[in-house]
Amino acid sequence: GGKSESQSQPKAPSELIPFRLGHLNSTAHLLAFVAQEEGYFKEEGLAAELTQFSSAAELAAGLESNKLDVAFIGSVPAITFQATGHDLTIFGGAMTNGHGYVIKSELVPAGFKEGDVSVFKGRNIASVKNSVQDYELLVLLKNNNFTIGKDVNVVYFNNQTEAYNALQSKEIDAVSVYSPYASRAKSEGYTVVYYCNEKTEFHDQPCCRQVASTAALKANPALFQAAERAFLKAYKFSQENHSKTVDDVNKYIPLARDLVEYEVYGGHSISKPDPDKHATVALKEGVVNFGYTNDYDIDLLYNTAIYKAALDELVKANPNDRIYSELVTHFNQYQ
Amino acid sequence: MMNKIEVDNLSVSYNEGNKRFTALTGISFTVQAGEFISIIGSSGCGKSTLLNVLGGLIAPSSGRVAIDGIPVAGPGKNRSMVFQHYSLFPWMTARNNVVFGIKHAATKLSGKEIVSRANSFLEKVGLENFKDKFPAQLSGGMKQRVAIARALAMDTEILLMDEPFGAVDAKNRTLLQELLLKLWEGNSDDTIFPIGENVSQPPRERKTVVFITHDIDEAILLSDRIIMFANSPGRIFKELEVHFPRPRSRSSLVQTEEYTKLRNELLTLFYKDFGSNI
Amino acid sequence: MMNKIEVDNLSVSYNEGNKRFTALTGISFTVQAGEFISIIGSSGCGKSTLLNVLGGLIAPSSGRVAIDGIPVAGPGKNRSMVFQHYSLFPWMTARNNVVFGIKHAATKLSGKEIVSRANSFLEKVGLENFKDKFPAQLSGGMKQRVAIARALAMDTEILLMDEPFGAVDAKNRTLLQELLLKLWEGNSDDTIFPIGENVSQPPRERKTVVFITHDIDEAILLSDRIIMFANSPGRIFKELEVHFPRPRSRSSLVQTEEYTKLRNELLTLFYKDFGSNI
Amino acid sequence: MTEKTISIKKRFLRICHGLFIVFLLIQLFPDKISKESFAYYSIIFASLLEILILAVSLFTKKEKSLNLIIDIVSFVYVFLILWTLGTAKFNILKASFFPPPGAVFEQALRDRGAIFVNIRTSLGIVIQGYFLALVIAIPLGLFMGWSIRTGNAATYISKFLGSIPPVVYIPYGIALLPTFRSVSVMVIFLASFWPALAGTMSGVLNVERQIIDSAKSLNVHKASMLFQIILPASLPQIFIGCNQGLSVSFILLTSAEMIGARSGLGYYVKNFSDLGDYTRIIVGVLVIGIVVTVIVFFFNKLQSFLLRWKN
Amino acid sequence: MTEKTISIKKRFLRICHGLFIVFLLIQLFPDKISKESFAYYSIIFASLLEILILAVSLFTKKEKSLNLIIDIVSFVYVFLILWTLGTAKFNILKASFFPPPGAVFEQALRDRGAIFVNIRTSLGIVIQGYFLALVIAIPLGLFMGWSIRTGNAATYISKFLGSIPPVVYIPYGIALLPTFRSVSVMVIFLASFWPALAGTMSGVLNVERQIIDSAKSLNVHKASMLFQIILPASLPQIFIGCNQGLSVSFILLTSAEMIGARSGLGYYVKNFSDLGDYTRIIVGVLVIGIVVTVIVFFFNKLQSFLLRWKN
Ligand SMILES: Nc1ncnc2c1ncn2[C@@H]1O[C@H](COP(=O)(O)OP(=O)(O)OP(=O)(O)O)[C@@H](O)[C@H]1O
Ligand SMILES: Nc1ncnc2c1ncn2[C@@H]1O[C@H](COP(=O)(O)OP(=O)(O)OP(=O)(O)O)[C@@H](O)[C@H]1O
Ligand SMILES: [Mg+2]
Ligand SMILES: [Mg+2]
Repeated sequence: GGKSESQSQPKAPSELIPFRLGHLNSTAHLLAFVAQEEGYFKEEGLAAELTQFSSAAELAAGLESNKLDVAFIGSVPAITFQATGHDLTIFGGAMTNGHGYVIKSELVPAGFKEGDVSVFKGRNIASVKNSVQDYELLVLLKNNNFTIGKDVNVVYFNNQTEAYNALQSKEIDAVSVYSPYASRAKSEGYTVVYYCNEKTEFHDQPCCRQVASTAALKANPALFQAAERAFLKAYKFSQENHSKTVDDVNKYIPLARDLVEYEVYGGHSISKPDPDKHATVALKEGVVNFGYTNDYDIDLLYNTAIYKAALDELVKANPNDRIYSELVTHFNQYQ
Repeated sequence: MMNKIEVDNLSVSYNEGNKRFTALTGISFTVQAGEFISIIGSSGCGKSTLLNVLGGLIAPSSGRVAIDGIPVAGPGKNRSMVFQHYSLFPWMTARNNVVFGIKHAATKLSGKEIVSRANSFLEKVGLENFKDKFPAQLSGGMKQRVAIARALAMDTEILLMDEPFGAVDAKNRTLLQELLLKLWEGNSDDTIFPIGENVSQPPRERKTVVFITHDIDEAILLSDRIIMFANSPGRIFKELEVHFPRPRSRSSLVQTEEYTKLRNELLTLFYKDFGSNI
Repeated sequence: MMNKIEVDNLSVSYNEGNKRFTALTGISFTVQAGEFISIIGSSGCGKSTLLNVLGGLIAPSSGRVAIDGIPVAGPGKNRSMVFQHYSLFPWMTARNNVVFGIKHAATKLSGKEIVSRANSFLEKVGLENFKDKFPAQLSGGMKQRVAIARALAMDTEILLMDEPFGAVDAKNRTLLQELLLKLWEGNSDDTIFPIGENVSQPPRERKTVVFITHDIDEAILLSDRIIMFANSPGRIFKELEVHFPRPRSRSSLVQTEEYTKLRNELLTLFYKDFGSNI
Repeated sequence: MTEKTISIKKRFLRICHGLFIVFLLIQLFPDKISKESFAYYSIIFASLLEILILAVSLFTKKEKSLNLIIDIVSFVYVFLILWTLGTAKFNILKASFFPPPGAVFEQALRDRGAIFVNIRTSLGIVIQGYFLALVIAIPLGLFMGWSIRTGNAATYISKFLGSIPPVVYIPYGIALLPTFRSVSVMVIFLASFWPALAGTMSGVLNVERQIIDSAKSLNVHKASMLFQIILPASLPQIFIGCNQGLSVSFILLTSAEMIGARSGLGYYVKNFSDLGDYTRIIVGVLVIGIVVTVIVFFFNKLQSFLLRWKN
Repeated sequence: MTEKTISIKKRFLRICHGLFIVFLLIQLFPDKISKESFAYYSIIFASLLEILILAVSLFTKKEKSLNLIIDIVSFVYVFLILWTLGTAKFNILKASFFPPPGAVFEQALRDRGAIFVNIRTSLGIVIQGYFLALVIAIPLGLFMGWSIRTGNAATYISKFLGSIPPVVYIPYGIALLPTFRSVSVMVIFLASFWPALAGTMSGVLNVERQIIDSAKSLNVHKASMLFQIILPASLPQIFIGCNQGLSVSFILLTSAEMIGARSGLGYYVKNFSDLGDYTRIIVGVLVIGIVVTVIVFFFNKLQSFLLRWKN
């Protein structure tokens, strides 16, 4: 019950415990930005330091050398890193869904309905290797009985920017995007084939996960619980204060404000701290099936207890909060 | 005879950081077509500088330098040079150095003719066995001889030579002097065919030669006129005509009284300049 | 007297790609401590090669070369060299070139003493106004004089000189010859203080000099002994003692009968070798 | 070769002023793009440049420097003219990729605070990594090039190591080095170390034999040989290596500064490139280019001072 | 300096064989890591190397080549020893980042098919981009360096352009070039173009005046001056630039080959780096290193042939 007190009496800076978080330059990492900007880390007794990196490999190296406490890592890299023997544990979520696919409008037959993957037939599709959107694409193509290389070609690029630009070329017909690019693509006259949150296959599809070193999680669960509470508060804040949330995110992600807003509240993604173990395990199975990596026992590297404990404390302190109770429901349904 | 080379009130100075160093000042002289002049003067008096100006490699700071009445604006096809530093191209063999020179002097010859001309000149300077060596594989005197062969093989109207025989031993020096005189006089034997002309044509005009040397005997033996330079700053000190009839024989010349007189005059002049400057 | 330098059945050959070129073969001679020997021979006969072997820059292909009885394995503090190519360091001024040489020969002198020694030697070779110039700003003869000043200022037991006066005019040549002889004889005037010793001490031992030249008169004037080389492959052709008393006066020496005899003998020998090879 | 005072004609009658006028005339065409073209800003920029160059023309003493500046500015004008025509005026180039020059200058002006901070951060990292690299690579290169045996094997080993892409060693750097900043410095260090080492070694191997013989005959000790003979003799090649290292440093700044940094020119460029903000990408590239040009300018000054003996 | 036949002692009594034995002895220590160390594979690798070097020792004629190979192999052994000790034997280094050598060899053997395809793909791209760069950069550098005026401004402009990171121009390349492969080639082209250009220009500016004067006095026309005089005289510097370009090419291969490609060494490394598979990252780095070493070997051969006149 002491936690509700810490909420009302922020600690003096000297008593704060250092907490180092690594992120990428993506709106997907909104929870960290809001928790920092709204002072939730401080409320939980943490002196958080947010550090931006450019790849999962760097984030993982930071965790394993104990230079970071938590990193937000894309769910596919998080899984492949676990599979290759990196002792990293997933203990929470960061974002769910958020991707879509667009195609050149002249290639769409009359009467096309959003969600109809069959327009990919015979097309060259740009994608980004080792990303969730790539995985999703492969799943959909497989589910629609496409053989890659025969019915469809997938062409890979370094990153989203390059993949999107490939649409300028004659060689590429369609491309994966994340949400601000989807609206941009629409405004530039492309057609959206699907958003992943509209596909049943990708319900709760994890996009980024909260990851920490297994040893650190075991050694100091209280620290991570405190951080998780801050993320949960940030989630609540983001659900209730759209405008301020966009401001907070915009401080870290210097995109045009309307794009940030679309990205965060466009309805195609949600930044939720829930570990979503079901969906993540399903993702792992898929990733292994597609030959990204070897199989491994993900249970050993999955911790839902911290999230549960943090959520429980918050619910105890705010028993009537609608958002927290919804999270409890979701958690109970999907773990 | 016409003035082949005209130098009028020439001064040359070098930039040295922010200062300027005057190497030559108030130089005026002319050289007739077909004339052989020697320049002597103590070390550092600007002889090489003058030759570089005539060759078009250094622009005069003031004054006028003209060849065939046309001001010198750069190197020209009518001139060839032998540098004091031998300046061969180190990546070309001895033969290719000579071939390269001939090629750029006379594009009329076929490739084969150029090579055989190069071979013949290398033989004339005593390098028949060293044609395929790179400069780094040659001795000092050999390098100098390749440079001489190159300049001579180019068969230009004007020859500018800076101490060409300085690194060569006495014997080779005699040979080279004779070779130079023969070519200067336009005497071609069967192997030295003139560029772009038939061997059957009448003997050609004499070349004009500007020859720098430290050897007074060499200067007397070879030249029609000797120009003496003085030092600090470089300037003309004296001009002397050499009137001995040609062809000159070294051994008989040395025994004449006039020779001794001229030689002594030169030596005296030389040491006078000397005294005034050291 | 002891053998300062011993050369015994020396051969040197150079790699040329896959072939080998024999530059020297079967060379044997000794040089006494304090002796001044000259080497003459036609261009390309291996004189510079021999000097490089004595200097420790080229290893013999076979045979033995020893200095003070110890086989030569590399350059040594007891030797200094003047190269045929002048080989100054282009990034050092004339003075610094000399200073650098002295510094590495004699670490006992203070920095100030080294500089004043360098200045004094540059003055002796007539370059008092050119001490601060870089080699690229000097004339050919001036560069050579800096190299001579450097070698002489180093005051080593052995001097190895390859045509040191080749690029210098007659006057400067005379001056330099005299300077060389004075230093060789250990006569020090007030400005040339010997390294590491007091000026008040008795005159020191003579240096040992190996001197390459193309000038027969110079060889006779300077040396105790003249070694003549022959060509293809380089080998010793003749050794001649020069017995004129020292100090020798150029002008009086030239008038003696023995001088003319020796000179003619040398010339004849020279041209004989010549005839056999060209 | 003679240095005369520069004639009025040579001072002011230059093609670059014509280009400036062409640039101004171009602005009279109507804009063809939908977005604001901020032509105003690009006119101000060009005018400032023109004033600058007129001032330089008036006061400079050396014709060579004047030529250099005029050449560079002419290049800039040509570039500006083509850029303006291609974007704002004829809209040949896709607007989202190719913002008009005015928009870039406007953005640069708006971000100027951040840009100055970025320059400072980047210079801090580059100077540290770069000079550390030079201080180690040059003596090591001299030493290795001189001990020819190691030198020869070292060529291969250094090429091997010098071809490893930073994506590989950055994670190791993060794991092993104490701070994230030190990883950035390490990337710059490695970027400049191998070129500097290779240039130095190659310089040493190409020193003329006559120079080395001359030094050997003076019986110089090893340190003297390396630093007083080999170093100056191979300076031109060392400079090539160092210059090359500088370029690679700035190329890898985008990798170096994405490690735990929130500022720096590389961060600016990479970050906005990930976000697809092409106006700012171009701002970043221009700033990097200007910084590099300024550094190269001082480098060239240093080089011509150190090589003044070359004529 | 004389070439004698190599003595038996010099042929076979070498420190590198001692290192090989040390390496074998080390294998006797028990493994300290939990995962399979595949020591077997690293013993096989080292033994093959040892057999190779014994064969070379037996048959080689030139002492210099023998020394070179022995030096390199010694370096490899030392590296293998330290690596084995640090990983399998003492487990000082984090296992997920530092796989034991055996695991790497085992992985390399398993991926050998893919690796050969990768080498072929990469070489295709590199050769195309690299040679295109050299063919343009060297003549252009000769020309610009020689026309000193442009040369001087060009130094700055080329440094400016040469410091632009590939993240910036790749998107433009993708948008503007016809095929994705051509974008990869463009990256390699740009990676090698600027170093080669800078090396060439610097070489030209440093050609000795005596050589140029000598050529001028022969009245050579421009083409002859550039290609028969300036080119050979500045070859050492051109080689530095080309070598440097080669390194940068391989560094940027990880960016170049992520453009629409499915194979290539850069793709292999970047892909497995994204997946955190350090064993394969190291395999990739070793393969890249070996490819670079082989190329550099032929480069050196070419260089010493072209510079044979230098003694
Ligand atoms: N590039 C240069 N920069 C500055 N000064 C120079 C340069 N070249 C020559 N000098 C100076 O100009 C003067 C004349 O030099 P030059 O080479 O013409 O002499 P020289 O008569 O040929 O002498 P030598 O007989 O020794 O070759 C010398 O004092 C020399 O120092
Ligand atoms: N590095 C080398 N490689 C191959 N051959 C060489 C090399 N250096 C010299 N030679 C050859 O060795 C012979 C002797 O050369 P050296 O330089 O010793 O002659 P030299 O007597 O000094 O001649 P000069 O009076 O012309 O200087 C020459 O035939 C020359 O071609
Ligand atoms: Mg001269
Ligand atoms: Mg010689």
